[in-house]
Amino acid sequence: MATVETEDKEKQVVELENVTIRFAGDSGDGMQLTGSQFTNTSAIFGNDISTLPDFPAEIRAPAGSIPGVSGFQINLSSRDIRTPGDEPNVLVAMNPAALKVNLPDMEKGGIIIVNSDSFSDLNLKKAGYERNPLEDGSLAGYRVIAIPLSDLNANALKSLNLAKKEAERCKNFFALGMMYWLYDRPVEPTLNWIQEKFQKKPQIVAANSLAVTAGYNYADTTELFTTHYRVRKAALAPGKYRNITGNEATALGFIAASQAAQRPLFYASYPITPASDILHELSRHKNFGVKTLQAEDEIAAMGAAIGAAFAGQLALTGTSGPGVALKSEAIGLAVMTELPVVIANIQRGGPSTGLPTKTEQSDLLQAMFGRNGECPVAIVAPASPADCFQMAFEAFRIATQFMTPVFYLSDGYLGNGSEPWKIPVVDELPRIDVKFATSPEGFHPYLRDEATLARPWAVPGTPGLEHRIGGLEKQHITGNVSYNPDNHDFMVRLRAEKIARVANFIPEVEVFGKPEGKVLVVGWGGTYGAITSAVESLQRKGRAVSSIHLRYLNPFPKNLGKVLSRFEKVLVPELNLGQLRWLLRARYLVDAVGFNKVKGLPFKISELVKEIEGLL
Amino acid sequence: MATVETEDKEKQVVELENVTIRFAGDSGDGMQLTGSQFTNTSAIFGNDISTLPDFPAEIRAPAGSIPGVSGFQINLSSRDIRTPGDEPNVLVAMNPAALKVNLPDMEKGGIIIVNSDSFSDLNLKKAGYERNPLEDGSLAGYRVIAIPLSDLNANALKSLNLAKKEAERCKNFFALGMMYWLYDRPVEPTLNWIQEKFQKKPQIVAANSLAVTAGYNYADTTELFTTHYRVRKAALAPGKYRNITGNEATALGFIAASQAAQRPLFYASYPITPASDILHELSRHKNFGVKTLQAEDEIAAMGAAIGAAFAGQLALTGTSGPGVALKSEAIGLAVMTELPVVIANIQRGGPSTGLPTKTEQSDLLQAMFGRNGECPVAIVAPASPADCFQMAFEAFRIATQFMTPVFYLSDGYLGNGSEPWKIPVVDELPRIDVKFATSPEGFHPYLRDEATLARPWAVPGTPGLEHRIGGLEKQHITGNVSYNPDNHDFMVRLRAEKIARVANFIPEVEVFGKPEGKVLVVGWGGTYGAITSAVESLQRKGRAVSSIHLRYLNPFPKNLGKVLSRFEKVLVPELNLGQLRWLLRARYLVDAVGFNKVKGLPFKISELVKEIEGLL
Amino acid sequence: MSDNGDSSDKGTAVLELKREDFVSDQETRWCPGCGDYSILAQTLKTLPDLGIPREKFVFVSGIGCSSRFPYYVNTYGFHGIHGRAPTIATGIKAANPDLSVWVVTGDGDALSIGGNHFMHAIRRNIDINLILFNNRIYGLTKGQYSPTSEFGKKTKSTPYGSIDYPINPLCVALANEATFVARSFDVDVKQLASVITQAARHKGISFVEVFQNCNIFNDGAFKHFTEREFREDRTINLEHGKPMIFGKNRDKGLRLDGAQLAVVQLGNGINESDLLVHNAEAPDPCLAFMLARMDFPDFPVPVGVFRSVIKATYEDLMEEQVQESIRRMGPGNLETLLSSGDTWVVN
Amino acid sequence: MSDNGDSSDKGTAVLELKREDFVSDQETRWCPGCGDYSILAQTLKTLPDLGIPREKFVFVSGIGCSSRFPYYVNTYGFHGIHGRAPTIATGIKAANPDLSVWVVTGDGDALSIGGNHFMHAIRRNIDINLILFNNRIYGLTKGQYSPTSEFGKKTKSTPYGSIDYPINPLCVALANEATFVARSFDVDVKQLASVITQAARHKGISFVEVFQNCNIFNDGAFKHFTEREFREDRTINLEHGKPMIFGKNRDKGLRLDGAQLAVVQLGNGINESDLLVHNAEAPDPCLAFMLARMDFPDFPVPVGVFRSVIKATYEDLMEEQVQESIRRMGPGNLETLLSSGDTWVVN
Ligand SMILES: Cc1ncc(C[n+]2csc(CCOP(=O)(O)OP(=O)(O)O)c2C)c(N)n1
Ligand SMILES: Cc1ncc(C[n+]2csc(CCOP(=O)(O)OP(=O)(O)O)c2C)c(N)n1
Ligand code: SF4
Ligand code: SF4
Ligand SMILES: [Mg+2]
Ligand SMILES: [Mg+2]
Repeated sequence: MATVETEDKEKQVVELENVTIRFAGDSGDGMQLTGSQFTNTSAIFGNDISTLPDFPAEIRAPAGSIPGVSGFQINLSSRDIRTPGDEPNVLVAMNPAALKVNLPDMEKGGIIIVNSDSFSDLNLKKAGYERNPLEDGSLAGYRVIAIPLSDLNANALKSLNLAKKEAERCKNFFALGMMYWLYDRPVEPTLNWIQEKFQKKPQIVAANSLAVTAGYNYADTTELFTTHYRVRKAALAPGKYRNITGNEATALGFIAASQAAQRPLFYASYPITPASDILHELSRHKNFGVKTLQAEDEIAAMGAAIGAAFAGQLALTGTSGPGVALKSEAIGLAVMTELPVVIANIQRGGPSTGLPTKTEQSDLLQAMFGRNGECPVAIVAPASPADCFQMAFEAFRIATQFMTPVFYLSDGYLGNGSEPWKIPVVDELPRIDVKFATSPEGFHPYLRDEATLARPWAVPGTPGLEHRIGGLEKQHITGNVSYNPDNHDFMVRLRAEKIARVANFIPEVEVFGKPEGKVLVVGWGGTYGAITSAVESLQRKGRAVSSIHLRYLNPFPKNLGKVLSRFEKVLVPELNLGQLRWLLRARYLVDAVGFNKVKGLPFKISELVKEIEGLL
Repeated sequence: MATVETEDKEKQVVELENVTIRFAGDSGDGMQLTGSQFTNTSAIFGNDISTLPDFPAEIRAPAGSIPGVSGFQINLSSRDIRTPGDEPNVLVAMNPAALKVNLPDMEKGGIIIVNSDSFSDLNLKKAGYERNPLEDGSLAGYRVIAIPLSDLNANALKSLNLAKKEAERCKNFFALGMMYWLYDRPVEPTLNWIQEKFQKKPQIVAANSLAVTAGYNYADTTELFTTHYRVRKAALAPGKYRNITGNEATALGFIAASQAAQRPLFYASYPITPASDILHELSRHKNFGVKTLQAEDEIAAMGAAIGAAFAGQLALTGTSGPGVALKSEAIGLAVMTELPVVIANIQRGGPSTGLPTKTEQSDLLQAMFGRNGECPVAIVAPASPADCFQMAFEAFRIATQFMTPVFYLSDGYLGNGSEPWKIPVVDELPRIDVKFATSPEGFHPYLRDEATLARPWAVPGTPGLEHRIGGLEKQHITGNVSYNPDNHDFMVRLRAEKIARVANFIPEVEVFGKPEGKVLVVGWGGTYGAITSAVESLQRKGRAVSSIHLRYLNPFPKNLGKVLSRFEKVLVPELNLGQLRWLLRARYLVDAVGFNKVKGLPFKISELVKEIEGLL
Repeated sequence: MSDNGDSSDKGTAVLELKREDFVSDQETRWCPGCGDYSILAQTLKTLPDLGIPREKFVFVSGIGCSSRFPYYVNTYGFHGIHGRAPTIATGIKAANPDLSVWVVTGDGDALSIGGNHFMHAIRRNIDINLILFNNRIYGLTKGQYSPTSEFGKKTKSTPYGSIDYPINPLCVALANEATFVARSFDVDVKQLASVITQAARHKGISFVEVFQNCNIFNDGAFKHFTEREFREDRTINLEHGKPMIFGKNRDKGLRLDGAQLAVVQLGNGINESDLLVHNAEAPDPCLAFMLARMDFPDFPVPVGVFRSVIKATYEDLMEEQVQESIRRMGPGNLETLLSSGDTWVVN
Repeated sequence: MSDNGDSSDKGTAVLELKREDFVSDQETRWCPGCGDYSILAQTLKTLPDLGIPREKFVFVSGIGCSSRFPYYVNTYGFHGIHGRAPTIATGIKAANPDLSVWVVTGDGDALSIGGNHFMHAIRRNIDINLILFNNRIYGLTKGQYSPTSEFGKKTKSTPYGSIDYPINPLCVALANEATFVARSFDVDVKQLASVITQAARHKGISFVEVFQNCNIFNDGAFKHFTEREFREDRTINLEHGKPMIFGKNRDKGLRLDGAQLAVVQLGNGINESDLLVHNAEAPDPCLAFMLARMDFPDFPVPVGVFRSVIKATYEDLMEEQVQESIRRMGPGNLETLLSSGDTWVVN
């Protein structure tokens, strides 16, 4: 952390290249809100940012308890960053449980700001503290700033004479205000947001606004803070930006695809963490012709998507791993009927119900093989929250161009995490040209396009194209049911070949770093940021390591084999036990080694650096 | 075919080493019955046999039509054989459609016996014949014996003055009788069978018996047959034998396991071709304490099996590929709760509904990876109809020893095919010792056995062991819900390790032939017979080829890697696009090549020989 | 943005449609004598008269003998997977409300594996015509008992008799407030054709149970009341606005005793005016529920239209929300959407 | 060969059981104020008095806030997967009829993804106590509408209001001839405890719907009839053999007008004898069906035991077939079985 000392009227300002802050408190303390406010303000201010919310387990836990702790981590920087940061430099802990849970992740010597009012015996007990950590010296290794947040906040709001409980609810805004001063950010964006959000509740607007400013002023005046910090704007590529989560970007990507294809989007889904937000988001945009159907279960959602695809819409279903398992029989039907359906899997910790609110990459092989029979589908996976937009768009581009189901593999980390997104210029978006069959002349439901092997999309309502499809094996061209042995063999290979040909219509993979060397790190999905940062830092040190990141998992980019062959060692870091590694080994007979972490958490840059160095 | 001429009173007898006969006719003609009668008689007579029924597509087709043709092929031999035979030497065709469908498979110069009465213009048209093949010389290449079967049969039954339709129904028995004479077999076994089967219908007993003997005598006296054939007893290992289909052997294997474990068998299933017969068979043996539950769907069947396993029974569910797809979420629950459940998948042609009545091996990767998360299960697969007994038994031995779900992968060919089975001596069957936890002393639901890593089986009703399990990640030892990152990583690896350790308790794979050489042929499942026969014939010619057959697919036998490494080339013939090959390549980085046939039909020995020779 | 398109203009001239136009080139593959043939025949007879161009029909099915149906109708068709036809049909209808969507299903397909979708399609009141071929057996898988098989039924899977109590599909439909509920049987072709026509004309979910003989695996399952000689005495055809009379001599009727139905003999004191008059349009489904539970021998087996009421349909409500959003916010503008929320510019 | 085993002898001495014996060591993780707490409390209060040793209880659940229930009861428990609890419970009960098997489920768990299993568990009349925590919302997934949410409900997934018509779980249960059907709500603890006890004592499927307040995502969903001040006026507690009276002053009642229920004011000419007398044991479920459809404001919301009839249970019938086979053929002999059919010997 390059720090530059400068002079300020009475308090000094320290310049930081980047800082990682974690807000932590009780589920009820509004930490997600506080975090995203700080994020937005920093984004608007011009920092590069990356965030990692950490929700408690699905069930609400009792106030003050360990399982009830909710966290939100932000990494802000004046250069471009790709991860929420390995270790928080600053922790804002609203209660003992929050301190207990998050302390182990802290940078040694980091700043810890706690609400001392919450360190009551009861809360300490709930958090499993025998003695008060603020007093027993156990925090000696950190710069602890204990503040009676509740009281200060209550006093600040006296004038409004709210009920105690009401006032208490604002204390997160007080903390936010303090942090704004500490990191030298404007309070206005948040004040505006409060204004808008609570329009109809002037009481609340007043209270929250007051809390923010009070917190800011308190920090400014109190002796507790001797310095504040400044993180300059980052040199991002020119353009219009917004902060966006992966799930938002995913929803927008699908809507953009629908606009580009000029076909309405049809989303059938059954709620499930962490995919539900996509349903919530899409259901708000019906004026784009989007239809959303909350189905009775995942099978029904898949069935409805198949029906909508048959009827000519951009059919989409979204879920997480357990839901995919349920859909798998119906996905087979979509493969046999060769209909364009996108299946979005926002992966979470498995197996079974597993760790529903944690992230994982363990559904890749399920997407590849999780159906009866030889049942190939295309698979794409975004690399970062913002990248979700493009890959969601790609999913439909491929689905419609090849008349095939396509898996879109995101995960909880990507879906809930956020980063600045350079808003694309609409006119520059690729077109998706969907052509429906219209003329009965020589029409056959299973006649194929020579390049893509796609069959025609002939939708009900079109005169003269009446035909019947289904799950039984199809006769080549006519699409009639066929039990002919040779036809079956032919069709099985043809369906495989069709997916293989997708490789002719996707970009080759680009090597980050030299095109050959000692170690090639191969990643996919949400690990992009950590891997690239780790590799970059080693490259800076002149080490012979490069990396590639696969956003197309099936089929693989055409040049993948060649790229792999140019390195002595291939390392595949994954948040699973080695699923991509398995595919690479089988396909290319390359002795890829894995670095596998299955903790429901993303990789840290440091652990990757260490692992890679081990191979160099 | 070594043929020896000998003298007979008026007709000559030709000795054959083996012969392949196919009975073919309309669904209504009782060909399956005729075939199995001929099979039984030959088996009892002492031949080695192997059969291949070929049902029409699930839906009944109109009489006389091509889709309505039903076939049954028998290979009988005086030496030990392993397949139903590549090409029929003899075809019995009850109508034109049967001739049309089966002619292409016939050995050139083979014998074709047809019921000339059925070659009416209408039937010829239904079969798509412009001209009568019996007259247009198109059968010149074969020895055609056209017999007015219907008339002859009707005359023979005159005395009983039955309705014409009634009499006509017996004509398959007339044909059977003829074949008995032609292949020098006794009619008694069939007469006895008729006696038993139709006890309550003396009319039918008389008619069918009369038809059989009449057919026999007709063949004996008519000039049409100048020679008859004899296939001597085969030199099978000493013991008591019966003819058995794979599905029967499967059901018996599960019952035997239940007896060996002294735990009742609980079978929950939803009917599906070709697995339904297992439900039918098991439901007849309730006096073994077997409970069978026809569930509302496959998910319910899996759920009920999980419940029964929790309650301490040998829990089994059976289905085919599409049903496995539906069960996959629940299978994940069984993995997380570590309960012993056997999932029998009698594979059929996929993807989707595919070819429901045809055989295929395309659900191996589904069994391996068809679930969300890292979700390992053990997988076994029988190699022949009779082997189904042992592998079904093994499935439960592993499931209970390791407290894990186990996939049992059979297929339509194994399930419906039959061969002589050396009935095991009950006392020589391995024991399966199931120990329930009983003492609260130091009991923990997820405490593990050191060797197998199995957790205790603590069944409801046991005082003091009350505990709760479920699909959320479990804390090591206590089994409580745990969201701890390190615990999750630990448990994911532990579940994988548990399955890996199964390898310590299964036999190593045996090489058929020399332990090293040029080509190693690797097979699994129902292809055993064809592969072994092909390899054997090449070995006889002194070629450097050996083979192994995997009955344990996950984990692989410990010595597999070493065995593979001792051959220059590895060929993996499969009735899919290369699923086992994929696993071998990924695991051992061996450049295995595939020979893949996806026609809903088993391999022919000849096509394998040709393929292997190509590599030698 | 719905798919209505302009197909209707260039659509097959409706008036000219004949039965033949709806016969596909696929040969029917049911067993000779199967009741399915009759249901197919009556459907083919009905379709031309509905005033709907052929290309707007979609027949969706699950798996089963009955589910082979779409192959034999020369319209758009979808032979789905077991039990899921209602979900596929829901997707089709919701995507394009302009289509006439039919589901053909069996007692196993609809009530065993498909029971949940059956229930939800009904409660959503989506405008689909759902025809259940009830042969009280699994035909395609060669004869296991089904959810509508009588208790104690001996089949391949239940050699000692089934031990689950049968489901009454009409009751389940009514419990889910189905807006159109009817019943017929394969051999009464006139009544069958009329029921199918009424189902087709009803806007909203139309559920029709058709008793269908499987002469291979469950022959004669219904003959005790379907056979000519006693059909009139053992069945009652419910007709809206008509008193509930039945019997060869139209001399028996149904009356309400308290909350119970009773069969009464007309004459000596009891006349038509004492009988219940069938009101298919009653908002309250309770009486229909009572009628649906009647069974031989205590009661005549009821057929005809039990219920026919109007309620906003799922696909219309969905379409309305889309149109309403467009009215209120204007047609979606992608540029605006992408740059909504706090944005900033980097130069 | 059933699992009854001999556990009962060495079983926990039944009589000594106290509430504490059923409290598990897991801390409850529902939101403060959640209605689930009350249902848990009443259940824990009930269990000790059932005369069943603790180790014979099994609580099975699906997924949802409600489905966390088993962790908080110190018996055997199975936290299953979403919607499938009835299938797991069916396996447990069929395998070992000696156990007391309970299913705890939510409105989404039981009626959305689990609707089919719900229906089939009921129609099989397997002896399971199925308690549905109906909060008319998806709690665990943070607030989407459920199958019991009122039409037009605005939720995260339906910002413009839901467009599917709600399911009435009681009607679905009755349509499937449930042998025990009851309803209660979280805040009426006495009535709740009594209903749970009766459900537990009933042999056969016992279905209990409990209105449960989700104070986070659907607060006050039931307060218009559950709140003290007008509870008596807006609900009616069905008691077997008692006339259907309700109201603070016990001055209102239910009467049958034709096939319709009507609320009448007692007094001036109308007295108790004119009112319906509740018969929970009526073989015919039609009246129960009518009662189940009553809703505020036209009618009081009915609670209590709607139906309680006796019918052979699935697990007993299954066990009987096993015993009967043993009686008829003798206990299975493996040797005989393996060598059945035509055999031959090779020496
Ligand atoms: C997922 C799945 N499970 C099981 C089957 C096997 N199967 C096909 S049709 C059928 C039931 C047929 O009965 P029904 O629905 O009554 O139709 P019917 O044949 O009697 O007309 C079954 C169990 C299947 N095709 N798919
Ligand atoms: C297969 C599957 N689909 C979806 C989910 C997500 N999910 C968990 S609980 C739930 C619904 C909960 O609602 P309800 O059953 O009413 O229980 P409540 O939380 O309201 O008590 C959903 C959709 C899941 N866990 N598994
Ligand atoms: S099996 Fe039965 S239902 Fe199926 S086609 Fe034949 S007769 Fe019809
Ligand atoms: S979300 Fe609702 S149902 Fe779930 S625990 Fe909280 S209050 Fe109860
Ligand atoms: Mg049926
Ligand atoms: Mg709920």
